[in-house]
Amino acid sequence: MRTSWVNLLAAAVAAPMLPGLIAKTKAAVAGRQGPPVLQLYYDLIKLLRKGAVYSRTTTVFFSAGPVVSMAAILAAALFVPLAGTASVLSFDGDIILFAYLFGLARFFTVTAALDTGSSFEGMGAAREATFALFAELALFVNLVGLAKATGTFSLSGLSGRAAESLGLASPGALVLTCLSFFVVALAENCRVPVDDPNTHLELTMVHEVMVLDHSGPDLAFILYGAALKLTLTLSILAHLLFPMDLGSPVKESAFFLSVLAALSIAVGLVESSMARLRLLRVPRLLMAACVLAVFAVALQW
Amino acid sequence: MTLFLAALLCLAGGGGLSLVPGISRRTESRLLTAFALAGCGAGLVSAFHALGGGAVPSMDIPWRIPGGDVSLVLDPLSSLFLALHFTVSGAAVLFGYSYFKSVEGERSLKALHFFFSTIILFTALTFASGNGILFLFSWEAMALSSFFLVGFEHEKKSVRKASYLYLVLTRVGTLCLFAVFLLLAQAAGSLQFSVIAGRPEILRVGSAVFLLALAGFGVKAGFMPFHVWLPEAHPAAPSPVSALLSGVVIKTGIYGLVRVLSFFPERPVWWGAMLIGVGIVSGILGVAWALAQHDFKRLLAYHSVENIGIIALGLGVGCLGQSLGFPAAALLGFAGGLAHVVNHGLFKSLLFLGAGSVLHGTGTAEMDRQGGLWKRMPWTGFAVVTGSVAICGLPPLNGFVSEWLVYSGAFRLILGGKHLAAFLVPPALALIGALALACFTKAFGIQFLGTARTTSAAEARESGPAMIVPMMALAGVCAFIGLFPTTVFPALIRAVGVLVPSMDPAVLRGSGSLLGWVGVSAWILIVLVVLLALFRRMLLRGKPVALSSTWACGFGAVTPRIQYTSSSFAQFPASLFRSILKPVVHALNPSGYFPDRAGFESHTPDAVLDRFIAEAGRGCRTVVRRARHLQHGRMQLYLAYGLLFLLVLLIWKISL
Amino acid sequence: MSLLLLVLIPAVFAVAAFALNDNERRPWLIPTGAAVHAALTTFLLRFDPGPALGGALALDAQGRIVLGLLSVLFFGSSVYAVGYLKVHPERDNRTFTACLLAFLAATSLASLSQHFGLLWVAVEATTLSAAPLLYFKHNARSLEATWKYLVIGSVGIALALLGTFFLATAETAGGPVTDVLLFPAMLARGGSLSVPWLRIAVVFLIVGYGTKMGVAPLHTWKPDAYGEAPGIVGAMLAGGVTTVAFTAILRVRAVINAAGEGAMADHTLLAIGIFSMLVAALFLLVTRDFKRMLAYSSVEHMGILSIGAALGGAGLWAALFHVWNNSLTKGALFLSAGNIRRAAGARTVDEVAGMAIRTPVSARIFVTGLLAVTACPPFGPFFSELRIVRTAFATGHAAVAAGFLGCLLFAFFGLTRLVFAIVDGRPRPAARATGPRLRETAGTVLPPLALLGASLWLGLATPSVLQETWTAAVQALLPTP
Amino acid sequence: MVGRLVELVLVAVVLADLFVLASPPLAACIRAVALQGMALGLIPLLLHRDGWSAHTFLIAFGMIALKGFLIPGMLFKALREAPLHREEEPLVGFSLSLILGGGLIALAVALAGKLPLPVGVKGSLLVPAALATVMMGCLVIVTRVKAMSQVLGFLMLENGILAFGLTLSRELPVLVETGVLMDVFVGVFIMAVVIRHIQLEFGSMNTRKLTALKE
Repeated sequence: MRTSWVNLLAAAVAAPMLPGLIAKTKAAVAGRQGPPVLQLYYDLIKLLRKGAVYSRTTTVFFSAGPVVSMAAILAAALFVPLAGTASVLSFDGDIILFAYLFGLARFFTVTAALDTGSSFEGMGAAREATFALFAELALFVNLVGLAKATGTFSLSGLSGRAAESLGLASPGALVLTCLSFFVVALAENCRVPVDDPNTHLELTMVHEVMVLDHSGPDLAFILYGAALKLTLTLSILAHLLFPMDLGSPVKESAFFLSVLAALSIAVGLVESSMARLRLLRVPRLLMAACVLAVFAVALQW
Repeated sequence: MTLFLAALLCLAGGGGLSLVPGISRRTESRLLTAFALAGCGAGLVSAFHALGGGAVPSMDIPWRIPGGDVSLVLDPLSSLFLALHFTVSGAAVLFGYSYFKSVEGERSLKALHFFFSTIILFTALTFASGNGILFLFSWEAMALSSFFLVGFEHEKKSVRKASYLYLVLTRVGTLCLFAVFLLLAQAAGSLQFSVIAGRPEILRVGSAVFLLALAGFGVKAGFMPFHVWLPEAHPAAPSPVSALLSGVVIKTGIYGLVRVLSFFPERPVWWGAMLIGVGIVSGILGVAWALAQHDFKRLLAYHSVENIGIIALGLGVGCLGQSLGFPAAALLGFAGGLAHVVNHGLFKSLLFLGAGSVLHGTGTAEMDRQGGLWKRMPWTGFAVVTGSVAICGLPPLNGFVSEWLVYSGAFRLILGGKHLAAFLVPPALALIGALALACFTKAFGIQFLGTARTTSAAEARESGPAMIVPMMALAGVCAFIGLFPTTVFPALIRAVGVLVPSMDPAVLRGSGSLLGWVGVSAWILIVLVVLLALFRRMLLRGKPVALSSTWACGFGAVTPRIQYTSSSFAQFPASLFRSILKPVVHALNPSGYFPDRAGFESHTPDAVLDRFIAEAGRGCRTVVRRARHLQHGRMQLYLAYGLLFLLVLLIWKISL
Repeated sequence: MSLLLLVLIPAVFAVAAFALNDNERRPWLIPTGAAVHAALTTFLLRFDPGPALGGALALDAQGRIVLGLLSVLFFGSSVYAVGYLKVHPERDNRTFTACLLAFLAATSLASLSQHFGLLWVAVEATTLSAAPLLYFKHNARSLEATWKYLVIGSVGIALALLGTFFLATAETAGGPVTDVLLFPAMLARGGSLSVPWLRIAVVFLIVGYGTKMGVAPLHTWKPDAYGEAPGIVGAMLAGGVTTVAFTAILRVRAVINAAGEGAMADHTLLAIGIFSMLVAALFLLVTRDFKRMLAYSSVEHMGILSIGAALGGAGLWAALFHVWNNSLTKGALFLSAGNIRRAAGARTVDEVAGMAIRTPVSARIFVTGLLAVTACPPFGPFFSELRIVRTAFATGHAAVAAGFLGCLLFAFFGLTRLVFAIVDGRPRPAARATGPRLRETAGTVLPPLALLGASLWLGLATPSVLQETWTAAVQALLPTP
Repeated sequence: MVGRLVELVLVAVVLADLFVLASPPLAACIRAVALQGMALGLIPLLLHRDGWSAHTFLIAFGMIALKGFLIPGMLFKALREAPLHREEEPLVGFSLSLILGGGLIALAVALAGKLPLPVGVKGSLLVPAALATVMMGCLVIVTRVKAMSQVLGFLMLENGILAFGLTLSRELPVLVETGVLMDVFVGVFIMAVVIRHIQLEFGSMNTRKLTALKE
């Protein structure tokens, strides 16, 4: 229990490093030096110290968006196993809660975007909501398959045992599941090829355009929430890929961190190697993830 | 039981009062509200008593009709529905008290008052009846009351159409139910529920009964493809009536189905699978259509279809769990289905009351004509956002609790066995949830956030306290169930006990403690939100906070018309379901260098109604047109018919 | 002999009406005659008189059912008649009044007849006394309706006469007997009747009386007659004539049942019943005239009665129950439809709308009556039809039950389609301009209300006296060994 | 001998049927039907020659008076208003109806041969003639266009039925027989009145004009 809390705290502190790692990878591939890995920390500190600017159109929902979504992600963090130890909280059915907490975060992000009355932000909101349809679907098909393979449906049990039970029973299914989950993770975290966090054209943005009007601490909450979410999803993926029972906590932590770093680099590589998909192609990509997951379930039948 | 009878008496008294001529409209509505509230209060107490584990009260008065005793039974299942019913009715009555004041001019409200009382009365009687004939009797009386309520503003053609569609479809259902109960009566030898329940003989007619019940009750509940009346009737009805219809009346279909299921000591596996299939279709298509609507009440109506689908999923998981021998799955599935009945009843009536309040404040339910209402009507906005979060099944409100139960039941099934239907449930629920989220962020955001699109929205008035109090009460109950799910769990289990007579206490305890964790998580979430909000306030203290205009990429002349509308919001997600939804688009594309006018308009009619029912109607009309030539007015041929008939009979019966 | 008074009193009143030369006061003879008749009926139902005319007239259980019903229906309508004739002071009501009273005499005779020949005479007399009533409006349409009613009805009833003769032949074929065509004697004789003749007789009698009842395809006169008749005449035809004809068929059925050939009549009645319901359902979807609609609805209910009667004991009981329900609700519907039609000045859905605003009470009665007639609880028809379906299931006629329910559904479509189109909405400006604005009076509104109330009462608390009488009648018609 | 006489009378009855089938002038048809009625009135007297009772006389007299004089009188009165006294193109032509009539006679004879008739009437022409008259009456009603023809058809039908009833005349009470005759009389009386009104209202007796009431 205590290690769980320690791990959670560590993950919360380390979370902003992952986006930095991705950015560094991309810069390296592009032959640039890029911003430092800790850049997000600097940004966050700067933003938290600043005041804020609000649109006259906005209401309490505008400021509620970052608060509630960050709270939801923090609450979700309680259920995620980190570095081989069980999560802080765990019970049968927490996977549903986990997914729905992300849903809650999405609800408030979208309403905050609509609160500005800007058509760009409305557009982003509509896109976000649409992509979520397929991401959720793919996520749950994966969960069904994993639950069947591991015989449990708590997040800890599921990700803790997946690598062994599924990997032994049907390595193909494991590969498919992880692949599918990786695509879902990209979509949930608004990465290329679903969304490009670095774009500067409002028309093509998805997530970024929704938070255009946020500033100061609100923006800090959003950025931090996004980083934490990335960390959480990647750590679940890490647990799916490799069994984390290595005996000593130190070994486990080290291995876990290296897997997490490797995954971030992989994300960075994906981002550097391909462009954002056309908007209408994104649902197709996510449907493909669904199909992979269905295939994985079928392999276990 | 006495209290329940007192409740019925109060309601009947209120209804009877509206028949007395010469009472002024104001006095009448005051008295009616008082009577109905008293009735709902008394009924609520009696329902809670039975739910709380008290003895099951029942009453039997012989009636003059053979086979049709007046037999009332308040078992936990009935009480669960009754508790919901009286809660929602009480709220709707109170809301209606000031809502109907605005009905145009000096129009008499007698019919409204009368049928409002009777619908509450007969719905209660439907839930409480322990005899087939009494059930059909109160069922039909309830259906007729709701028909007259839906058609209250019958001067409007659309209202007439909607109420007629409702009448016809409900009749289809009732006739199926005739067959259901008579088949059961024939097999069991009685129409008394207590006699039918558990009889092994009824299995002989089981499949026919199940299919007929699914159709008959499905019409009322709104299973696809019997849902077509919902999106027509709900917008047509006055909002408190819609709240009652969607919150309670469609639940009578679920109640009936559950009641009929409970008669069978064992059920074939395919029943559960079929329920799951129905649930998936209703759930996904219901919400997909909802997404494409621009009328708030129509949107809510389609959401009822969706939620009924979720309830069916729960019941299907329960049935499947029981048939396949997974008691935990059965328990969770049934509990989830029934919990969702209650929860949907609460948040949907809350949303309809909210819609009524918006309609009352702005004069339209068209979402694209609203905007920025939060600033003018914060209480209504609060009600609608609470309902929206709840209906999307998001924590920490009640919708999540019931969906979680259904999910858990489905996962238990998946862990245990390999029935395909069970594997479909979680992904379907996830898709439904995500679509609902898209839909309600749209519904809430477009109406309440941003800036007003029309002057009516800009000048909207917040409703009075008599309308706000019931909404807040319902919102409170939604939050309560979400935050303290374990308090309702025992009642739920007692209701499930009607379906699953013997439950393993270990399974019970396990499920109860899991539900406890759901409640704890909700609290953690609340605490985190409060802490972060305080943190944010601390950060901003003493910092410069400026007001400015929304960023519009540097464009200065922003008008409210530029805002994203509900159609534009829904266009992208709905376009993915194009092939099913078949939206009708009227586009006037801009042309030339200096385009003059441009426009875009889309609406999504009900495909089932348009393509199947209307088509069938057309076919029917052709037959009818041919048939009319048979009654051609020439008497000689009429006589020839008769003589020919005589000849046929002679040949048939005498064979000369 | 007191039984004969039941026939003679209305006949005397009829003669008096014919003789009286006061167009304004004459209508009062109708309720007076009806009241005297009703009082006498009550008395006779209470203290059973012996048979009269050598057993040709007697008050058996079935007779009690019909007589009681006719009394209620006629008394209710007679009050309406006064109100109705008051709004048409320009028309000479001598024939109308006399014929209405003669009609009462004829139906009373029909309900008392124990002799098939006399029964035929009585039923034919009802046909004939109703014909001038149909022509009360004295226009081309009512003339056409009267003509069709008269000819089709007469041909039909002539076939019934032939059937009656066949019935007599069935008795005498084996050798000369006494008490020919006397109902109790025939029941007792049962097995010794000549079966081939009996079968032919049954076919002819069913077709003949079926024409009066208006089962399909012998119903063709019905929409015309009901459509053109004044509301009260419609009520009399739909509530009285059909009942009398139906009970005549029941007697025939009892005879053939006694001869051990009941199945043949049952099959015929079942086929006729289903066919009637089908045709009625179809034409309810066709018609656009709300008075013709009532006619088709009547055809449907005749089908229901036939099916009930064909299903044996419990079905017959339900059919007798339904006879009451049908007559009372139809009465209420015709009377209120008459009011609506008068106020609207038109009768098709294309011309009439918004009658809830113009004739609020009648419109409400009409709608409620519609609900009653389409078997919505808590009105009587709901319970009787439910019982018929239940019997169908119980006797293994699941297909019949399914067809029955299907027809009910389509009939419901048709009926509600028209009724709500007429009642709801806003009144048409054209109709408002041309139609005479006739106000609803107590005399034209209370009678249908009372009939509707009676139907409601039948549903909520069927009097045990009636239930016992139905049971007795079923016992008498279909004695269970 | 008596049997022969009855047979002759019955042949006249059937001939009257055929006459109505074949001839367009309405007045002649009325006369034919009147003769038919009178012929029928004679039958009871001839059949029950062994014991003429008051009953037999009453029936015979009633039928002859009614069918031979009263009813034709009323019909002629109704006919007086009409300018045209001929049947117009019927739905089935005159010659064809005559042929059909022949067929119906054959059918009636065949049917009567199959029926298990009471001993007394077996082999006599009474039943075939009655059946043939009934069927031809129906044929007239169904195929003719003029309202008057329909009344005549109805009368033929009635005559046929009464002819059959004569086989039973001893078993039926007087009351019933009088009632039957009364009903026939009143029925035709009302029909005659209605025909007159039709003539006045539509200017013709052609029932093709009576098709306003339909769906």
